Amino acid sequence: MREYLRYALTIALKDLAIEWRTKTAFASGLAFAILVLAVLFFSRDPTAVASRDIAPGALWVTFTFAAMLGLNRAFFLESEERALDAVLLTGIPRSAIFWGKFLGNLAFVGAIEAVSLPLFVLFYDIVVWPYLPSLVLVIAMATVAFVAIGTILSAMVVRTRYAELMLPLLLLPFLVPPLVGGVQLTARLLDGRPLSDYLGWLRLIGAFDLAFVTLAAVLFGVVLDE
Amino acid sequence: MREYLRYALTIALKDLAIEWRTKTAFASGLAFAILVLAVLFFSRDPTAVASRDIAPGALWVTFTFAAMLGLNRAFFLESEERALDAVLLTGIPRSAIFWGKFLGNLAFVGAIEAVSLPLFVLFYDIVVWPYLPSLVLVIAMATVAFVAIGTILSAMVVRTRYAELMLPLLLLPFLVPPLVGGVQLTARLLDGRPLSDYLGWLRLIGAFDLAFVTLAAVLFGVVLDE
Amino acid sequence: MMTMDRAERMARVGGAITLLALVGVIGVYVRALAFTPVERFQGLAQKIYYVHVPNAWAALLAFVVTGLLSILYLWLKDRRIDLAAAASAEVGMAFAVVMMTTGPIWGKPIWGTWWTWDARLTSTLFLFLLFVGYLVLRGVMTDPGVRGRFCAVIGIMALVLVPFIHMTVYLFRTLHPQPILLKPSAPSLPGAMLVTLLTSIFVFTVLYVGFTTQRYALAVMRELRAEEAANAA
Amino acid sequence: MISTDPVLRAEKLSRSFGYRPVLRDVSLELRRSQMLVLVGANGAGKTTLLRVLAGLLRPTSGTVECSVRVGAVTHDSMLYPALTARENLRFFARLLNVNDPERIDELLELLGLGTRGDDRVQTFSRGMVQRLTIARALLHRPQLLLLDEPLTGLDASGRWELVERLGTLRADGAAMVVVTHQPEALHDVGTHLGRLDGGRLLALEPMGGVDA
Amino acid sequence: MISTDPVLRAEKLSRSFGYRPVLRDVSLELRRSQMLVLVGANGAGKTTLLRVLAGLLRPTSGTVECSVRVGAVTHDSMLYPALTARENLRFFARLLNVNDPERIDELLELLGLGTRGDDRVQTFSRGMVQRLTIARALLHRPQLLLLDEPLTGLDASGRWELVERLGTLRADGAAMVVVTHQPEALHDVGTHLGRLDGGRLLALEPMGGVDA
Ligand code: HEM
Ligand SMILES: Nc1ncnc2c1ncn2[C@@H]1O[C@H](COP(=O)(O)OP(=O)(O)OP(=O)(O)O)[C@@H](O)[C@H]1O
Ligand SMILES: Nc1ncnc2c1ncn2[C@@H]1O[C@H](COP(=O)(O)OP(=O)(O)OP(=O)(O)O)[C@@H](O)[C@H]1O
Ligand SMILES: [Mg+2]
Ligand SMILES: [Mg+2]
Repeated sequence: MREYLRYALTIALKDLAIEWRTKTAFASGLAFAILVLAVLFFSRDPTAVASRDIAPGALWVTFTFAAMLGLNRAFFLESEERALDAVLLTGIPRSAIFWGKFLGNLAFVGAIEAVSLPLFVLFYDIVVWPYLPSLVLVIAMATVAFVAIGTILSAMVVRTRYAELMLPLLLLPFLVPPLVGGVQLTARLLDGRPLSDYLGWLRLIGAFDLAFVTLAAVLFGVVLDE
Repeated sequence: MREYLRYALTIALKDLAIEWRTKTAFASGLAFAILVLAVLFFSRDPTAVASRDIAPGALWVTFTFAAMLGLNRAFFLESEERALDAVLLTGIPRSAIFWGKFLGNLAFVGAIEAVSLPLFVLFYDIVVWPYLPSLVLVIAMATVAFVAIGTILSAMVVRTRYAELMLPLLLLPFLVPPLVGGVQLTARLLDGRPLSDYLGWLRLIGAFDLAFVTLAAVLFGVVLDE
Repeated sequence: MMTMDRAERMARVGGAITLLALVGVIGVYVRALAFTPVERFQGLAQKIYYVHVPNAWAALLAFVVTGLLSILYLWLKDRRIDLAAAASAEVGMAFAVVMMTTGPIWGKPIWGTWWTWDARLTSTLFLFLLFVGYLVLRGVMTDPGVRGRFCAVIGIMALVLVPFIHMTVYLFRTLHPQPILLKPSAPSLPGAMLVTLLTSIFVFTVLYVGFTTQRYALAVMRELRAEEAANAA
Repeated sequence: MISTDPVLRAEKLSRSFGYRPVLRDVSLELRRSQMLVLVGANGAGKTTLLRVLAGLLRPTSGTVECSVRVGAVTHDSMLYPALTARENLRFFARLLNVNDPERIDELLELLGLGTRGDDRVQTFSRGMVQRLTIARALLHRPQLLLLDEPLTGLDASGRWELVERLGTLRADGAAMVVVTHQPEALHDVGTHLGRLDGGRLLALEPMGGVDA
Repeated sequence: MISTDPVLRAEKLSRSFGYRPVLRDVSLELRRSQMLVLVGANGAGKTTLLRVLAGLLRPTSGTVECSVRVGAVTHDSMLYPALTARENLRFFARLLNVNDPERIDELLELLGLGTRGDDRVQTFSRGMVQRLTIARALLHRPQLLLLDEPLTGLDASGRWELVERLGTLRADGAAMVVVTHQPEALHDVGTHLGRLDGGRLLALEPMGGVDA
């Protein structure tokens, strides 16, 4: 078991090390986040809509698309020189590879979120401090599902040479539940209402996390074979 | 001169050939647009915002993301097996390579824009017919600038390994003006105000196009050296 | 796989079923247009109901079958199951397209809008898109083995996803029901209409079976021919 | 002949890509200290066979049994270009539970990369990448080596050293399948020469290397 | 010695990557029908030199003059994997203004890819890719060929045919620089043997090939 965890961690850390080296995915993710925030901010007709009303949507759309840019890369690393083959050759359990990539991506997406959240607060000047913990909780829950699915899907599309086009195509439908849930909860939070009023959404996202993290972990082995 | 055009076209067509290799690429472009639009639709707080208010933002986020995907891909094709080197070896003028990639990207982004526009009308049920021409004009203008800048910068990413971190962030300041301009104009148009009220924005984007398309074409040759 | 003549026989059977179903469809419409009372509020527009609903039903049926076959494929690893799943998905796509077009055509006169983000509509839309993705993926994968496994994974995940999307859109709506929107749900139909609807649903189910059998048989035949060709070379 | 039970056993392997059959009923057995040198025209299916034996590619039909630690070199370096040589080896060492810290430096030395261990693989020349790939394959002292054109890109001394090395490894009991277009280079170390033709493995001929 | 003015002239080329000097004052001249066979240890700078001569890499200092059509083979295939062999050649033919439509089929035949012209390059075996790369380099009948390890991945017959081919091309007046780790294979066709060491090009030795 400790072995197993060590394998997963080794893989995750390796991904982060590479990302830290090149910073490509992070930079483009961040750049894109800023673009989206700006676009959404300026796209509203100030006479019609208050910026804070579109803030939750902006936040989540930013997260989604910024993160998607990064996911493509995570498996490109493995396919570039077919390093994944060497990993498979080591004979470590395939689910360990999944958890490794999963953790790596989670850290990556988390980083992007951590950076765009302040930007978002800045742009839409809203007060988050009072309910920051709940907000973080919501974000975390939504992100987990998102990353789990993204991990298995990117492992597939990277083999198709149409990865850029295929990943959003396959991934976006799966994002609807966590995304919509995230937005709704965020909106409520910004209105200063307590999370407890929205257990429905929380439950939904929770169940979603559970279902798809398991499913992804189980199906991942199937995806690695050639 | 005819030679020159033929080179550019050959390159553009090659890119599109690879892009549309799969007959279903159009389908995926379409689905992609629907998904982005839908995600944005649901990422709003229905109690606070009417869908039409976020419509322009939705439209432009879709465009931006589509463009990003296209650009990332366009130069990955060249760098994958360093095919760009072989193109350089043919000794055709480097600006012809620029125009080729530029046209290819323009076609790709344009195609996605063309499919998302009607969907956007459908989903956010808004009436565009009256000012469709002006809208198309605005979109075209903003897209040109976007693609020109994207083309040259993505070329730099391919050739200069260590600049990877900087480039997406570099891209940013250049993209904000056309995007914000486009978004603002769209919003106004949807409010049924005539374009003529916004010559300021139009001029800005126009000037921007001129400046950066020229600049990109000129600088492109330099960028390609290693 | 299976032998060529078995595949051909299968194709013929599928063709026969399809033919039967088509006759049935004609029957249903004759009944729908001639012998079923015109709906009071919606008028003739309501006739589209007998196209829309059975198509929707057939589409959903097809997608569910694909999902189940996907599970089966990962379990038994038999290439034919993969082909069957693909066949079902393609046929379902056809029905879905009819559904997605008749729906709005119906919606415009009745709801006054082409589209509404109602729970069922939306979940259907996303399901539809997922299967676009499914078929696109099939299109771009070259190796049958990998293609089969990848598509199976998508099929299974789609199966799990749909209820979640439905719940989501439902929660989203209940927060703030649209004033103008009347959600499409079976109005308590007068007997005649109900009978017509049920028969049409039955007929379309048969049609689905016919199409899928045929499509599957054709796929098998294509594989067999290609194999012969390759072995000859 | 001390070694009795085979280290690697493949039974009636077939593999086709799309509809093109590439391998047809290939069966082979390999025991300790045996080196099968595999030749064949371009596109004969050597790489495919090796990838199937390594378990990286599913055979369309047939089975592969392998009881021991495997190390492999393929056409792709299977390394992370953005990491340094040492980082790459350390990463795989962790996954392979190779705990002896000297091992990595020892291999870098052995393959003449001692001075370049901390440069990114991205900046390596072709031959240097090939050397590192070989180092990765030897990391965990495998008992079965699957090598696809291991000599490509190596300079004269590199080739010579590698062949030497393979000889000693084999003598120490490692089994190997080596794909090459220059069997003559392996003449003294190989024990069996196999030719792949039309997807079939033709009868093995003996080679200079003594079968322990 | 008909050929008088050099086809390729390089003067005091230096190139460093970061702070690592890789080439130091390399000068060379090449005339029609001359073939310089270039050898050197892994990491000696052969590829770097070739890329500088091809104009793909800027020298840190020094100049390269080349008056004729150039064809090159490098470590990377420089092809589009998503396109078929024929599509690749057609694409480059357009850019090179090669209008003779037979040329492509002729080359595919010549390199033994006649039956595979309409398969995507991504499905090719290593040797098949190498063959296509060579076809691409010969497409426009270049008068100067820069070849980086052109024999790698080729099977015995492929190697033999290529060497033959290079011989005839040279006889017809083409000049070449060929990097290889097996100079012996080119003994009969090469005219000069150059060794790159410590970034310097050592004095050229004559080879078997007759300098027209
Ligand atoms: C706009 C696109 C539309 C789509 C994608 C769509 C999709 C569907 C789907 C998936 C079903 C479920 C069939 C089943 O549960 O077996 C359905 C049934 C139905 N739809 Fe639509 N529909 C659309 C528009 C409409 C419109 C405009 C109406 C007009 C009122 C309508 C009325 C119905 C009715 C009455 C049923 C059958 C009753 C029921 O199953 O509850 N639909 N449609
Ligand atoms: N992914 C793939 N898709 C389709 N065909 C493939 C694929 N990989 C290999 N092939 C085909 O299988 C055949 C054998 O390929 P393989 O790489 O095994 O040849 P090889 O013996 O290694 O040749 P080389 O000596 O050139 O390396 C070739 O005809 C090749 O085109
Ligand atoms: N992009 C780069 N960045 C940094 N260093 C590089 C780069 N490319 C090459 N080098 C270094 O330059 C030196 C020469 O590389 P080059 O590829 O020219 O060697 P080579 O003679 O072709 O070797 P081989 O026989 O292995 O192909 C090597 O030490 C290599 O590490
Ligand atoms: Mg091979
Ligand atoms: Mg080299």
